[in-house]
Amino acid sequence: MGQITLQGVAKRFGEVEVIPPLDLTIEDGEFVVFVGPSGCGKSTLLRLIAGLEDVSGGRILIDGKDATDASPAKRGLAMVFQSYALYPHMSVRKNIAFPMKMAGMPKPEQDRRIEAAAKALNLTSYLDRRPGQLSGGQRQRVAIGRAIVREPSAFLFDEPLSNLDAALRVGMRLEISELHNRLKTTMIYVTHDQVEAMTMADKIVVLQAGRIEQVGSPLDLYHAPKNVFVAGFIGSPRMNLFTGAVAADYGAQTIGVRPEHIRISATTGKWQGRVGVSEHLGSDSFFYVEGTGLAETVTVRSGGEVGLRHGDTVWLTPDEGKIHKFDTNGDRI
Amino acid sequence: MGQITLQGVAKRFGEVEVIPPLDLTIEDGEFVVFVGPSGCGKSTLLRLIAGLEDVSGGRILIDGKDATDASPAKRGLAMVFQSYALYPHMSVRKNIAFPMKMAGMPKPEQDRRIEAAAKALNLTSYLDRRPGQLSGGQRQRVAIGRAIVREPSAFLFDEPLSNLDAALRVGMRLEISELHNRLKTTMIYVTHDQVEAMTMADKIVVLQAGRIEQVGSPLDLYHAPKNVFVAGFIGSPRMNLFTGAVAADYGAQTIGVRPEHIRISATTGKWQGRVGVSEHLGSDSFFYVEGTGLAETVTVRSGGEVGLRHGDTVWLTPDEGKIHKFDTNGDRI
Amino acid sequence: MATRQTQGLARLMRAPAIILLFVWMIVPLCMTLYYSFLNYNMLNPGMTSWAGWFNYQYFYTDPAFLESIRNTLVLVLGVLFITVVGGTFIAMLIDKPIWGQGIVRILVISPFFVMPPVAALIWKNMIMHPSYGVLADVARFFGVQPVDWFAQYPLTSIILIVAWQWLPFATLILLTSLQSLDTEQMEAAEMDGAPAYSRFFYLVLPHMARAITVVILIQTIFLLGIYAEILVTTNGGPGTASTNLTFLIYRAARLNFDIGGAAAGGIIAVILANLVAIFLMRAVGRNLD
Amino acid sequence: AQDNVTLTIATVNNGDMIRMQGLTGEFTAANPGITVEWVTLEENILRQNVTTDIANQGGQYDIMTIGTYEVPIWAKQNWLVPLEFDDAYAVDDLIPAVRDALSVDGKLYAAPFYAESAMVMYRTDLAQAAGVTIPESPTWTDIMTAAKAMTDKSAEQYGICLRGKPGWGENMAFLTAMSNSYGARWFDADWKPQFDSAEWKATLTDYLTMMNEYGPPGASSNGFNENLALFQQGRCGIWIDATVAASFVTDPKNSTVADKVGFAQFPNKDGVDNHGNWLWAWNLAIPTSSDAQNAAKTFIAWATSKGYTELVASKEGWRAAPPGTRTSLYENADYQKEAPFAAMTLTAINSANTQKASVQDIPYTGGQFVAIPEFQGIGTAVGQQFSAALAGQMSADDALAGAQSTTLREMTRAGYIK
Amino acid sequence: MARAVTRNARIGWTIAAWAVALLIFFPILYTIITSLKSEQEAIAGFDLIPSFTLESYQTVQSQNNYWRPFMNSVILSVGSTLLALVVAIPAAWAMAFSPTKRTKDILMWMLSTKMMPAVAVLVPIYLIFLRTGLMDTRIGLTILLMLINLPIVVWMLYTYFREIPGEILEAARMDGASLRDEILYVLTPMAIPGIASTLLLNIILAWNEAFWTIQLTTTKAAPLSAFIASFSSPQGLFWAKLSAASVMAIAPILVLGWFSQKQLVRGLTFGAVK
Ligand SMILES: Nc1ncnc2c1ncn2[C@@H]1O[C@H](COP(=O)(O)OP(=O)(O)OP(=O)(O)O)[C@@H](O)[C@H]1O
Ligand SMILES: Nc1ncnc2c1ncn2[C@@H]1O[C@H](COP(=O)(O)OP(=O)(O)OP(=O)(O)O)[C@@H](O)[C@H]1O
Ligand SMILES: [Mg+2]
Ligand SMILES: [Mg+2]
Repeated sequence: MGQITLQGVAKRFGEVEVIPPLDLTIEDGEFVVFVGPSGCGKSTLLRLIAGLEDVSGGRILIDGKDATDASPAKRGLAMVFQSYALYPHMSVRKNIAFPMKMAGMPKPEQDRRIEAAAKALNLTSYLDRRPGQLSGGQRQRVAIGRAIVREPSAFLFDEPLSNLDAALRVGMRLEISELHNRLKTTMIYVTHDQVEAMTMADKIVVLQAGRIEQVGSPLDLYHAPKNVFVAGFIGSPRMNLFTGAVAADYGAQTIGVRPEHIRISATTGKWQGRVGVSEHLGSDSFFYVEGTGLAETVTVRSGGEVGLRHGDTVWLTPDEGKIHKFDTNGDRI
Repeated sequence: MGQITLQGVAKRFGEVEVIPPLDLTIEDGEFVVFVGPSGCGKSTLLRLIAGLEDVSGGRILIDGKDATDASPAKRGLAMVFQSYALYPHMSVRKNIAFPMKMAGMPKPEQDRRIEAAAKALNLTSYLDRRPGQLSGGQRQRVAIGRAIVREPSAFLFDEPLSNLDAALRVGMRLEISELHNRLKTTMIYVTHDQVEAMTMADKIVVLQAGRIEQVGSPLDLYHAPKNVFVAGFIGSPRMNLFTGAVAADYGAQTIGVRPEHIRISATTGKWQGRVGVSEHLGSDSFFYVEGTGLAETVTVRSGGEVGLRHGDTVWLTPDEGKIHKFDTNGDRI
Repeated sequence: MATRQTQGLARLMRAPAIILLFVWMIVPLCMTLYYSFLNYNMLNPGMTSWAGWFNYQYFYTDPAFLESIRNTLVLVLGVLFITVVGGTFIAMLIDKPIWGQGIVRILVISPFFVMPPVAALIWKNMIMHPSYGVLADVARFFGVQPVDWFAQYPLTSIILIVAWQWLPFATLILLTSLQSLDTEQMEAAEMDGAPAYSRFFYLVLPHMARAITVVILIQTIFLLGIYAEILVTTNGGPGTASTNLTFLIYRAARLNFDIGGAAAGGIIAVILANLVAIFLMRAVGRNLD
Repeated sequence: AQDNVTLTIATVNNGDMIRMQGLTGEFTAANPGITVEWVTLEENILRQNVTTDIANQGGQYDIMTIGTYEVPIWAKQNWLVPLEFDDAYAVDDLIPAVRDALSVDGKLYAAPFYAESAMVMYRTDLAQAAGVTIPESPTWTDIMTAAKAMTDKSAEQYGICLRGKPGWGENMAFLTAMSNSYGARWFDADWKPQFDSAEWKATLTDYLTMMNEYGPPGASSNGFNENLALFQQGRCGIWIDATVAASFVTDPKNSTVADKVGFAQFPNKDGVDNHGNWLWAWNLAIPTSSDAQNAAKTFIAWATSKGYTELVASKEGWRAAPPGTRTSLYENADYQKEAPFAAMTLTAINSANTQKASVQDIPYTGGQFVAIPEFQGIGTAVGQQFSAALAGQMSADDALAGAQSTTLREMTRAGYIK
Repeated sequence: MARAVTRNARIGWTIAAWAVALLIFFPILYTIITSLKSEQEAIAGFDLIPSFTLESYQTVQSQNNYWRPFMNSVILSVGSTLLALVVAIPAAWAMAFSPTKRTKDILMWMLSTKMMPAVAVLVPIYLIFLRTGLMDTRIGLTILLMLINLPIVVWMLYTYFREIPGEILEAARMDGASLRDEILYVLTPMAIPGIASTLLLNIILAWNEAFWTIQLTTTKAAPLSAFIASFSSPQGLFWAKLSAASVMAIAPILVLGWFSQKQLVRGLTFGAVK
């Protein structure tokens, strides 16, 4: 079980209100991702749930029981830190055993669980190494192992992949997703990487300055961002936003078109521009077009290869059905 | 000018031969990227060129002149380090001026070049800050600025973007490409990120254990990898490789198909499998299919959205024209 | 870094320090070695003669010799124990969110700046004196017979004084180490249900192991050579209760003016110190990488 | 013909020497070519430094302040320049006992700056209150009786204060003098140590009895200074120590008991005609390694002259005059009037016989010390033993046995005992 | 633990910390207080309120001029430390950036030279000083103190230098800097905090050195350790004077230490903390 409810939870550091009162319910078994720009309060929110910070107001319910004043250890949650926070002087085995040892679990049971976790996480042959002798991905797994053995009602992850290099990140992302599929335990996952958010989440919570901008499934957010902020934040490469005359054409203050919803052509189209840098990945090509009539560089994605070069004049055509319109408040029309 | 020729260059650290004798020519004005897995000798090769390590054998020619025994400063090359290696106690201005000061360049000339570089790199308003007060991307630019002012015959970059976060990385990647377009100076760029390699390079040098596996343009490598190693290394997500019966079908030891060249269908196809994790980015979807007849998980990329879920049975069909075949030595057939 | 040129330069750069120290070590050492085989009393310079091993024999058959080694060890270990335990405790206290942290730190650090003879004089006359010392006043206030520290607990008193001088050093290093402890690690342990004392023993102490090693290494080097505090306070007594090896040599050299004997003692001390050094190197080398 | 000489003078940090430092201006005014540099050090450090210097012919000092212990030893090594003064200096005015102690083979090797013996100082008021009297020439029995009567530990009133701090010039100075008065000796004619004798046992036993029962707490670390302070504070009934102390305890500026002090001769044991033979002087001497010997002699002649005494008297009164060196001072009526202890001091000094300190046969000279180079080390080691006994860390017998074996060992090593 | 500390806990910790700090500082405090008393008061029993007389300071100053030993202390401690830095910086550079298999051993050997008891080599050193005319000269003692502290200086610098990324020095080399430029313009400025604390620690150690400075000086080069030796136990009452002299001897370095506390603390890690 792992239903977590925040009721009017707020947090102030001294005078600064980092998180204004906020309500949120996380259902049992859900994979929830908190995203938002740096400093928006993601970590703080997670730490409030974990009990590592005291709330300044509001209540936190875990499985319906008030846990607002419970100590971190009592909440039955497990956390995986950004730095992994492994105990550097203990072997992997001891690291994983630590929470069980603290709980006074009998030794045979500890060993059983360690074996199980190590097997699940492919760590069996590293059990006697120190964290310092492991690679980033392996450390990550140890941290997860340490969390799993406690059989928590929910896992909390604070940017667990941000220290890994790109290739490993993809691998670990899949591992965590698989883990969730297998365990079906509630997971709350903080990141500021939208790819992670999009690929892992059942539900994404977009935060800005401590406020919740939108809550929804990844595709909801992709297809129907509630406002300009979410539109710009979700999707990679980010959505092209147009204001001024171009937007006025569509009766909006701002319009947005994702790079994958713009066709590029050397001969005809709606907006004219000139190719700046272009990137050819084989599978896709990205063109950064400086539009003569447009304020900023427009990013265009095109499948396969297109024979356009730096400096070529091109025409862009948006996919009319996929244009997002926003009003003066930035809200979706 | 900046033509660099390596003739039988080798490097041993004590007993270990890190780089077996190797020949390579980098033409003036080229943007060459060294890629390869960690520890394959990319940095070592770069440092040999820079003169920061002695060669154990062979000759290094710069613009036709033997520079094997020249000191780093004499080779006329500039290097941008992974950590940027800015002088933390000097202002940005002083950092950029340092190589000119060392060369005894007159002050007015120094100032002129600093202004020019700062303008080109958008650093004018930061000239009096210390590196510690700059963001990652700005530091990166200072490091480039310091390299530019020397008007070197070639730039050497050692994973200059690996310390930046994903978003910044894209931006800086573009800036460096633009810089190359503008200066047309030879650039040698080390990375282990294939996206960087693919998008930036005129010519990619794929290294493995100090040996050159293939040299060619990004699209050459994408379309016609010389061997299994290159095939697996270039392209993201990586190419699916099949051995056994599946490969034998095509008269090869190993066949490879890129994720974007496999069609997925809920009803019919060539190979049957079950959907494991699936990732929906909005623009694309990735499916990790555990094929019943296949050894490993097959990655499939599919444009837009496809209504498939975890556990669904699916059929995969490779694009016959885009199948790569390799013999027992792993070489392309 | 690794070009032949830089390696050559490195050798050149290292040379002055190494040569200077080598000369500084070897010249006096050889002279001392030479003297240690002479019957050489400074007050009888005309009567110098070859002594063979006599000085060594004489030194280690000195009834005070074994006790001085014991005292040396007790002194070093005692001070190390107090400074490490006390330093850990004080470091943790200063690390807490307290008011006036800066001033507290200044106060705690101060003994480190006091010259050893001055420290000894202060403690001897102002603090531990059985009639005028503050401790005596305190004892009298409670109606207890004042303790005659230097007569009753000579070695303990010296350990206290020396520990007082070195406590700031240990505190500072341990404090820096403590502050470098990753807070996420502590939080992780908290999430794992570890109570405060478990966190201390399982995380804080192991984290500080390296710093503690350094404290032990540096202090041992200095503590082996302690003599000023003894000279000022107990003069090695009563009896030989507070005579350590250095002081024993001091006695031979500066009271008896027995250069040969002091040299032999010096050589013995060097050998013992190097045994300690090798032992420390083993321990520290492991911990310092 | 003394153009621009700099004299480096090593001296001890006691009051008289510091006063001399203060008066240097008078000397340099009279001798314009001479500049004086002072090195003032605590006694033990001074001794170590000047010994090292003179033994290695370092030549850093032109004048050294040394004790009666060093003079004969160093003179025999030819390290000191023999002193010959003109008539104006009045060598014959020097007190004979002091002059003897500083002469080797009839030649004077150092000029006394001040000299002292030891005597009994006691509180007349306490003695009266306790109903005891201390005769002019007391015996140890008298002293012990009086000490017992004057002790009131509850009022922090201690019958007797004696040196207990280890050191050849600290507790051993006192104990050697006391042992002399008990008829004991350090060595027999063959240089065999005598701590196994009955006389030494009696000496130490009585010393420990007095100190443990009538003495102040912490006595094993008390030296001259500590006892002086105790006495000045009114905590001691009797104090037996150097005669110079008399001027401090009777100085109303620093002493709370200035007008209640009586004096008596150093005690003797019933039937032993020996008052301890304590004689100490701080002297100025010129090392042969000095390169300014003439100027140095000029300075010494000035500093130890009658004129200097008068100079001090004229500036700070007669009490401040350096005592114990010249007969003329004790004949001076002004001095006698201002210094009530003058007569007793002179008696004490005159009765000291440093040539034969014990009533038994001895191969050495020296009063409260043995004038051999090894004595510093041996005396200190023995002093440690006795101090440990005083601190209660070993018995008197063990201390004596330890002293005996240590001394035997050292004397054997030094080649006295074949 | 970023959770708010309750006010009560904070008060508790504050009281405890202050109590411990005052206890540790007490001997120094009491010495300062005693130095402001008259001799009579000084031994009259425990009293924290002195009569604030400067008499003892006057006596001390009139007995023994303070300024010459003070200047000598300053010159010797600063001079020896600077000299040590000049020798140690290149050595530490070499050890940190071009290490060999024996670098660790060399460092340990350097430290072990400090384990030789000074008294045992007094006579050799004394004779060397005598023969070379270095006796009682500032230059002689400066060199001696430099040698005594050199191992510590090298070690401290080595640990600081090792934390400086080698890439920066390589960058300088690429930029055309000679070795001299590299050390002068890049390494040294970057290591300033470390060098500062090395400097401080060694000034303190040199200032407090009291064996050689007393044995090898008479007047011209004698520092404050010798000054104190002339007050350690004179005749008569001397608690207040001793306190005054002690305060005069330790005050400069104490004040220096207080003001530079931050650097000292930051630097005093001997590579103990990563
Ligand atoms: N202990 C604290 N005291 C004061 N302010 C704090 C504290 N911790 C965090 N803050 C502030 O609260 C805000 C939110 O911080 P938080 O760490 O939750 O951001 P975040 O979303 O996790 O950012 P990032 O993506 O950079 O990790 C920031 O403005 C930060 O400066
Ligand atoms: N100074 C050295 N001494 C010994 N071996 C070295 C040294 N420098 C590098 N090596 C070894 O040489 C090999 C190549 O190292 P190099 O740093 O060139 O790899 P790389 O391709 O840059 O790897 P990465 O992508 O991780 O930076 C590695 O196996 C490394 O361990
Ligand atoms: Mg965060
Ligand atoms: Mg590399």
